[in-house]
Amino acid sequence: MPKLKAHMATHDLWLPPMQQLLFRDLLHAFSYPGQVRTCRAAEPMTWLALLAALLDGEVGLADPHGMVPAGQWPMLEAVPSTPERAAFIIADGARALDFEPRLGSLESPETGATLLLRVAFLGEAAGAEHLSLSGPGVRDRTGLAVTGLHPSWLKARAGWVAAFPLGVDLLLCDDCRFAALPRTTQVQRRGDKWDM
Amino acid sequence: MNLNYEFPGEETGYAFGFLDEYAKKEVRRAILKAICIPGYQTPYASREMPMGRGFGTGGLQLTLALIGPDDTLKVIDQGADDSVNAVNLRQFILHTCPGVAATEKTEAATVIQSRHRIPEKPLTEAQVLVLQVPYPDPLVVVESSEARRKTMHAEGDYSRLLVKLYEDIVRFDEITISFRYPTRINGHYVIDPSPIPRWDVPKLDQSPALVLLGAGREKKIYAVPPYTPAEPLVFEDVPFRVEHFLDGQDRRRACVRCGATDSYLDEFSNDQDAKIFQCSDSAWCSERLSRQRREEVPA
Amino acid sequence: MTIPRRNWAAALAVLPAQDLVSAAEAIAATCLVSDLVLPQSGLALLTLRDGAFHEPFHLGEVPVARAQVVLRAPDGREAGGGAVLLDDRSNIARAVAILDGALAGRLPGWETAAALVARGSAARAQSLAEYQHLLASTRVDFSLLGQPGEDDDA
Amino acid sequence: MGYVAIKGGRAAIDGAAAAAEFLRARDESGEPLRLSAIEHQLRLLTSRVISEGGLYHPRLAALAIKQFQGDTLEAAFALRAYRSTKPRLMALPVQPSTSMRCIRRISSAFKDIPGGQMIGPSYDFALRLLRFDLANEDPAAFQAVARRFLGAAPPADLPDSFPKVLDALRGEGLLPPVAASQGEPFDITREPLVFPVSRSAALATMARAETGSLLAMAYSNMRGYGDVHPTVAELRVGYLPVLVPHPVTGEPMEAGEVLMTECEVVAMYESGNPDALPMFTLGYGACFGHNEVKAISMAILDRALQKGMRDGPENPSEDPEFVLLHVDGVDSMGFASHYKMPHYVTFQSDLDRLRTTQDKARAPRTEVGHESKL
Repeated sequence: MPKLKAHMATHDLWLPPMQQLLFRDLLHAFSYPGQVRTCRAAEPMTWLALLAALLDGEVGLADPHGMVPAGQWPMLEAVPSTPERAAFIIADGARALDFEPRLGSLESPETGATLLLRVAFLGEAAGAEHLSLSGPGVRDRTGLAVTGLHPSWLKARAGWVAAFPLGVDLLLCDDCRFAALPRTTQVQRRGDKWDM
Repeated sequence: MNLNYEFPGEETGYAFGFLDEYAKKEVRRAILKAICIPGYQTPYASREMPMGRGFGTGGLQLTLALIGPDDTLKVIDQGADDSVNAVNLRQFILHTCPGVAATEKTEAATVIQSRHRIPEKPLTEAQVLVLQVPYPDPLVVVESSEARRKTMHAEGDYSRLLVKLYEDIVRFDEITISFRYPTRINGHYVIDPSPIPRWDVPKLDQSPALVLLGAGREKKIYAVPPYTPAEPLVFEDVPFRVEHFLDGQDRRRACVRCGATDSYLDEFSNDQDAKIFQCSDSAWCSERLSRQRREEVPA
Repeated sequence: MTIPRRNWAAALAVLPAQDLVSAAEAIAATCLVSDLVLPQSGLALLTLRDGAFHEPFHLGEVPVARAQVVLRAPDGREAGGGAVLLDDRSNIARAVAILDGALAGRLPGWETAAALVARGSAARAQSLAEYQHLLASTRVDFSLLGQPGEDDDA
Repeated sequence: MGYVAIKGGRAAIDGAAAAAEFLRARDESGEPLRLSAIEHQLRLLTSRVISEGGLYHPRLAALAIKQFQGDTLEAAFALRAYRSTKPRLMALPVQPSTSMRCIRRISSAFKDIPGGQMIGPSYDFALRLLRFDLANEDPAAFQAVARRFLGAAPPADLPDSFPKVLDALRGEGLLPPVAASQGEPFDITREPLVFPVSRSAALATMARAETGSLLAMAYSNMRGYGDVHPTVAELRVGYLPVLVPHPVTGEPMEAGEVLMTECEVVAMYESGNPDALPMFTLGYGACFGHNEVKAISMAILDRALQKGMRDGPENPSEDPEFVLLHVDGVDSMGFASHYKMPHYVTFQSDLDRLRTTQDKARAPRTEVGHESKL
């Protein structure tokens, strides 16, 4: 077999070695909903590093809140799209929801969108909203504290994921960490009247 | 080609993980959707690998899409690390993924690729199990059209599969499905758990480790996420049974090598043409054996 | 130069790799060569329109190598050169791009490039003549066959 | 009956490769095959491999043929595996196949097609009598063949390309109009086939299908499991110049040329819509290299699948899923081969079920009592 090209060891989020590491963290995050992972790329826009690991010219990305710097679009290679049509959406979780992502179809539920939401902080903090999670990937029940997420998102999500297998898969990102809420995760907000 | 064509020199080399990065990204996106929709057969554009369709190309693409230089890899076929196909796949992965370490110890591996078995030793959250799948769709026995099967899965309509199981019971007083036992994931999709024996099916239920299944020829990826219910399809009055390995006197057979009576066994014939049995999971067997030898050494 | 630029790359591509690379190196010794895009090799889908309904479809993949350069002569003149080849050798694409640029801008060394294009063109013309020979020598003359009825193989 | 343990696999694999290599090198001539000899002297074999591999690289195909000792399925497979490692570099503009530089062009619909019929390199009318003079061919005579052919050829006053026979028929209003949808064609190298699929997906799948598989499916239709009854409007073989925008000028430039085969068939009109004028129906086949049986089979299947997609399949060859999922050589040969691999675990499980059901058959309706641990 021919010789291998030298394996590049680098922390550049646009190069394959870092994208492999980021993917493994994404894999873990989606496998264990609510577990907070630290982003290994030295990139304050955690969501950008995650998009870099996932996107190429084959998929559409919607950026309704104008978060992706113009110079990064060619690097992402993704096709600019609308939130109603895109496979991936990046949005500002501090703002109120103002679009309807695609939920997929019964025959092809994988076409339901992946929604990345930037939030202020993941983890215990004053004023944090405490979510109680259960479902696949969660042993019994787990908690997730999030700050800076407009209540409209979780309210809408409950509707999006109500008819499995349809749904939207969420990634919450702060400046250095992220956590996933796949469509199968049942989310209860502490303080709600139906809380346990 | 024109007369003066020569092959390029260094451009014929292969990159880390063999697949080009776009192929890996597509597999990675499909994996994440497969986890989000437990048991759903996510379509992907399976690439041709340098080994035959059916030799584990689906599992291989999963492994290559997720593995990195920090990983420790275990590859087994029929439970054994040194079976020809396992050796072949391991050599290929190690060759195309410099930095990856190989192990035979189940507990030392971060990524385990397997054909036909799930290791006997319970897996952990630090591990990913990749299973090679020849037929991803359990409905194929009752419906040959993929388009119609897709609709049946979408509607959760497994009635014809249940009828098939029922006919077995009427005819044989027993469900005759030996391996590839249809298993319902998280109460919705029914999967073909790959040709693992029934013995291994309970290991899927509430597994701490992520289980990824890849069908290269059929171009599907599906997943059993960690801590997710996985229930073999059964009727209330006919329980699901794993392989029993009982001899004529209803005694559980033991491995001739390590003496285990709690592992899946391979059947052999010895020189006298008598049946003997040995653990199918070679790492499990060897570990038991070396532990016994240590204990035998007088202190 | 009577050979149009659209045919230069195909003409050059049939020549021995060493001839192209040394000619390009000689040009790069006098002109400053900068790569506008990294010379690359990979694949491209070959898309045709089908003959029945003129619907586009992919026939398969072809190897492609491409390069694009800017040449700057010692006297300050600049010329752009580029090449896309059905080939998997990016170094050949780069050499052809350099020759293309030198010839288009009449930069130092362009005479070598012109001679190579002429040589390659002659080889190409030979191939095209062979295709025509294959046709001309097997042309069916129906005025000689002259069967009235339509035969049927059923 | 005994079961063999699978130990020491590594040594066996290395030994197997060396054993196959030994048989390849046992050739008494002592001369390794040269790739250019395979590419030219076995040009139709090379053609099969480039089209079934889906990658136009005759030299790599020749290498694969040499390495896999003439197995077309394995050689095509090696090309596919090679392409998995290569990035998609660019998109090429849609090429008009009318610009093909033909080396062969025939029609069974009309004698007098515009531009004329040229049989080109063909065995169609050759007697299948073995030529024993090739057995010990004299190199000097071999080298003289090309000189003699080119020297004896009549003056060539032919155009570079030829009009399509179908376009003439269409001008007369005998054919359905060209497709209204000109959307992005389906990319089978990037997207899995999820049915129903578009016609462009079907064409791309068949263009890299295994020749024998396509032929078998098409033959079933010709014989009676179908109703295509085609007439070959045109069959052509030739070199298609591939034009791309010049990176500097943006004007079209020739990047190279690709040998391909193309076939259009006309079939009898269908009743269909009573309000519409009856028209002939059409089928199209094309592939890399020189492979006429493949192009004709594909054209017949294209026509059969159009009917199946529109009215529902009445025969296997009209069923898109049946045809398109079973004609890929890499998929089908891989799966057939995989049955050679160890299936010890599953066979053990089979034994367990058989013995259990046998026990039950011997002692009907009594509880055997092998409860699972669950």
